[in-house]
Amino acid sequence: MPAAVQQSKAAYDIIRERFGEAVSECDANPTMPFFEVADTSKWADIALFMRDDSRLKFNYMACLSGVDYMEQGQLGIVCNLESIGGPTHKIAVKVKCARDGGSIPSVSCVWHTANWHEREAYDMYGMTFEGHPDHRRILCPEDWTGFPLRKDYQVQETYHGIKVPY
Amino acid sequence: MQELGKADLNSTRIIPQGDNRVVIEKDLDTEYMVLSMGPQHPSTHGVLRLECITDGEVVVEAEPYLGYLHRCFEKYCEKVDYPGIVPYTDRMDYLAGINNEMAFCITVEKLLDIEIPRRVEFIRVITAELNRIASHLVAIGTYGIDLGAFTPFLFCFRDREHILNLLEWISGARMLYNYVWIGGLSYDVPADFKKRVDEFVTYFKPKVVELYQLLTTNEIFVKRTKGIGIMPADVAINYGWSGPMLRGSGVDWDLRRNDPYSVYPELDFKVALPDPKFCEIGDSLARHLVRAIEIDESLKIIEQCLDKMPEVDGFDPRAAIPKKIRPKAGEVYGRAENPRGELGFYIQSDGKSTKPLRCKARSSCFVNLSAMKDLSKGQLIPDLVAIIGSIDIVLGEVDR
Amino acid sequence: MSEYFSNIKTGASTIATGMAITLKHFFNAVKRKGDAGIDDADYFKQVDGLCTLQYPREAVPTPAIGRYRLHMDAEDCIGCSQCERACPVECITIETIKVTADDLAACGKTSGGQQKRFWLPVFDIDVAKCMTCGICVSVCPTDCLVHTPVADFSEFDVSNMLYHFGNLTKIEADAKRRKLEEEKAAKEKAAAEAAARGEAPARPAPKPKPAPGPQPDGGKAGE
Amino acid sequence: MSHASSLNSWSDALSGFNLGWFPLGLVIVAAIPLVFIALYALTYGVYGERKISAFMQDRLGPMEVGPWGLLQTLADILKLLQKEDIVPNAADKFLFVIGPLVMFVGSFLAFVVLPFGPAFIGADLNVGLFYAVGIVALEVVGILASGWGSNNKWALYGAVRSVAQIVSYEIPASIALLCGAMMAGTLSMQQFCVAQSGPLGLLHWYLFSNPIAWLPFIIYFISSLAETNRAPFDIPEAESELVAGFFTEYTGMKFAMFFLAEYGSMFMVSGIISIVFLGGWASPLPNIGSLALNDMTSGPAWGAFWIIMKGFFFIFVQMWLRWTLPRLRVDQLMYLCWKVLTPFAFIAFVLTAVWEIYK
Repeated sequence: MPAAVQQSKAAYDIIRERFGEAVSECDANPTMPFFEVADTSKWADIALFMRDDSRLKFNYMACLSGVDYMEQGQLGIVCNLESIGGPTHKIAVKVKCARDGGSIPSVSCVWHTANWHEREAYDMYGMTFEGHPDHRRILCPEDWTGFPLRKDYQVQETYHGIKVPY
Repeated sequence: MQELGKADLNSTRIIPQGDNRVVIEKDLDTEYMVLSMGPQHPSTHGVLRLECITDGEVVVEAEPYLGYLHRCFEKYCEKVDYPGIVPYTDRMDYLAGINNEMAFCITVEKLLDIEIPRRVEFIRVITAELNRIASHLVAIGTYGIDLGAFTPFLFCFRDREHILNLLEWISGARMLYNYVWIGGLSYDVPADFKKRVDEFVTYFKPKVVELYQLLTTNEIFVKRTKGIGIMPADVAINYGWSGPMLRGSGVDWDLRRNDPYSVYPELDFKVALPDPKFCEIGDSLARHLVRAIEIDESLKIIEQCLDKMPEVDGFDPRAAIPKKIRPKAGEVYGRAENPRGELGFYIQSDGKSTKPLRCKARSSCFVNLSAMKDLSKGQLIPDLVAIIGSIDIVLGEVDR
Repeated sequence: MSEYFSNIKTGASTIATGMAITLKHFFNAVKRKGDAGIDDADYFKQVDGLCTLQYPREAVPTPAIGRYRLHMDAEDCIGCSQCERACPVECITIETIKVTADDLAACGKTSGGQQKRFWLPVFDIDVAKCMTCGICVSVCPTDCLVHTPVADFSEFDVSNMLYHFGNLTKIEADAKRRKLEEEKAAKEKAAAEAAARGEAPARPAPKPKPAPGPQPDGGKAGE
Repeated sequence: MSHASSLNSWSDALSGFNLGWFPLGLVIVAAIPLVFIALYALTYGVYGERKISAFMQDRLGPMEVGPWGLLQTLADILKLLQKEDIVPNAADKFLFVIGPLVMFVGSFLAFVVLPFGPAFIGADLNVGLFYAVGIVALEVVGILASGWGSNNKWALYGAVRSVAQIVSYEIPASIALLCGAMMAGTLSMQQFCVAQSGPLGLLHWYLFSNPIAWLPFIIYFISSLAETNRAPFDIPEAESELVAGFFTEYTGMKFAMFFLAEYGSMFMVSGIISIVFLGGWASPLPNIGSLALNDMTSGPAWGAFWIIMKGFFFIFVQMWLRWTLPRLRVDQLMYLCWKVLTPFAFIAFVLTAVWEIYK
């Protein structure tokens, strides 16, 4: 197991110790070690713990990507976290919710980066982020119908009288 | 500046004077003015729209609106195979195409787990650093324009032209290169490449000095940027800032050193940090200075790479490219240090298809711009322009 | 107070430095860089002076490697359609007709000596859509598709940007198609007969045919 | 002074020429500088700015129309004439139309008192300098009218900035000019030139003959940049902040009027500064013994030549500054005016007074 993955595993163990069953097993693959948040409602707490715990200090959210797991009927986000000026570990966190009307707690108060990324994820996939301070679409127009990055997305025929599909 | 946010119509102020004399002041009836800055405004660097609520010349709040240049990059990625995505990455941050390609390619290479020839790595680094210089020249030049100095801009573009000519000579295209391929390069470099790049470095060094004298040290320029838009280091990290923006806040963080890729660990360069003698840490001038220092550092890197680059007879840069790029199932987050910060790609592969299941681009400008709302509070309109310029956004990357 | 005066002093001195630089450039304007391309040895020799050119009368030459207008050499195309599949923007449209056995000689060989097996009634490249990524060139097995260093090919009418490289006219294409169908029908008939007789299918005898005259249509690119 | 009046005899005679009741001569005298300035502003001002900026930026500049692009401005004017003259629906039509006119007229009114040589002067007012300084204020009205009348937020910002700027910079500018007036002991523009002309050429000019004159000279030069909205004080039209400032909404010929007015006032302030401190139409060449260079290069034609050359020189410096420097911020502009230029202008004023009394 490469050193980087071992570090991620160690960080995961700390989280596991604190939150127990709320987080799933760690997937210690060499390209992107990650764990899943089993209890979605605990995500904001886990995020805060990950940022503030002196052993973890995941103060930098590199990326937050929305993902559509169509087969499982779920939407999710993948957060890539690391620490600037702290330990050199990295870890990814996955949070999933139901495909229709699912919601994920917002972590934009923990990392400001998440603010726009969550808006983008909502814009593209349609999951809601509870407690998001500014829950709007960001890249698509406000009155766009549908969520473009869903696998079963059908583009609308016209938008304000403009033909959409090129 | 904070009271401005609270001031409303017919606000009264009670000012105690002396022991018991109280003066009640009534403000003139004022209203906030909503000023829509952009999407077509000279200093929003493209099609960004800032909805500014202004109190006279003071911006109470500026809310950015994006998406005017949204080109569905991520949706396209799910429709095109891996080599086909590379030209699309060029079009994200169109000022630093090779850096984008490199970020994408090293991400896919991580997933494929393949070995890259050493010469390829050196060529990649040289071209990427050339492109970084070109990109910073645009950043510095347009920053000059934002502050009203037009001449440095054209000097920057004159020198950028040489870099573009060099890169066209290497890759066949001037801006949208598609030069770095997954596992290799599209072409080997021309025969007297080393000599020509060396000539460029010799040519360029005095020009940089001239640029510093003309713009960076100019007292008006310093006065316009010093102390404007200060971002403390911890807030910058929390906002996810990266690249020159984060280093401008005094954080010693450079992916080329902290998360090394390619041959950067072998190279000797220093992470550009602003000097508190000349600027306040975290202000617009600090960010500008970081870019200026990075040009020097890039030149240093290029010189070292030219020395170390191995000469291989009959070198085929496409030799290591897999016949069919079909990564095994898995996920990866890879990134590289772009001129504007960390450009990351999150790629999900199902192991069956030659197209990614999900490809998310974490663009540096998008993240850097998200702090705009906080940075703009209580600034004057000219300072707002100075701040936008110092963020150095490329809307192609913000909207993707 | 000393700061006040030092501010004025630095202001004046830095402004003077800047003005000296611009004045130097002003007087250097008698020199011109010229239109040396990057291939020329003295490309970086002229350091000062005017650097712009009067396009289109003067232009910096594009290097030979330059990836601009797509050109297809129909003589060499074997109709494999790999470029069509590889193109990320779908700017290439290809239609092929299989060459009947008797036409193989008429269809000819590529310059590499490979037998061509497809007529190309349609080989259209929409260079207005093309993003010059060069992926099609890299997959082409016979190197018949190339990016030429012709950078300026603007048109007043966007439909002129659709370049036709097919080597058959419409009438010829129809003839070839009919011929192929006839051959196929004959084959099927023979196969059916053979199946009825329980024998192996015999190859249909080549039919006599007038000399074909497919004049390769170079399309617009040659103009 | 009889000497001066004889110099003016040519224009006096011309202005006395009446066609019936119509003062034709007077109109011609007034028109000469205007025609010159209009021609200059049309062709050489805009063209010169473009060429000078191009050369400073390693570019070629306009090259297409005519040899070396000499007719480029003409082509631009023709293009602007053909443009649709748009008045926005929501604009205050009267103010919108009157704005550029006021500005245009205001910038050219001051030419009345500019002496183009010993013989050419529109009106040799005894309060010429005072008039020239005062008439500049008319431009403010034009800018405010156009900015407010456009009903555009950027235009409004530009107009408000411009008014604040021009009104503030009047003060150091006027005080600096007053120093010149004290040296000459007159307000008449013609007398300024007369007082500074002499056999020693440029040694008679106040800038060189008076040890204090350089201070008001610099102060007036900086203030004049601000008064004509030139860089680094071009904040009313700061294109990177306010799109185009007070003329954001203008098209066609109205837009061109702003440009002509700007080049007109550039020449005007250059004229004023060369008259007050550099001797106006006085020749810079001295008489050296028997070689009477000064006498050879004086006279009506030479006078016009010298003042136009001096004007061009200052216009060149203005352009040179513009293409070198970044733009100041509004508050820095005011700082420079009230905390640097105005105190120094007062110091210069006092020093000049002391010098004039005790020299």
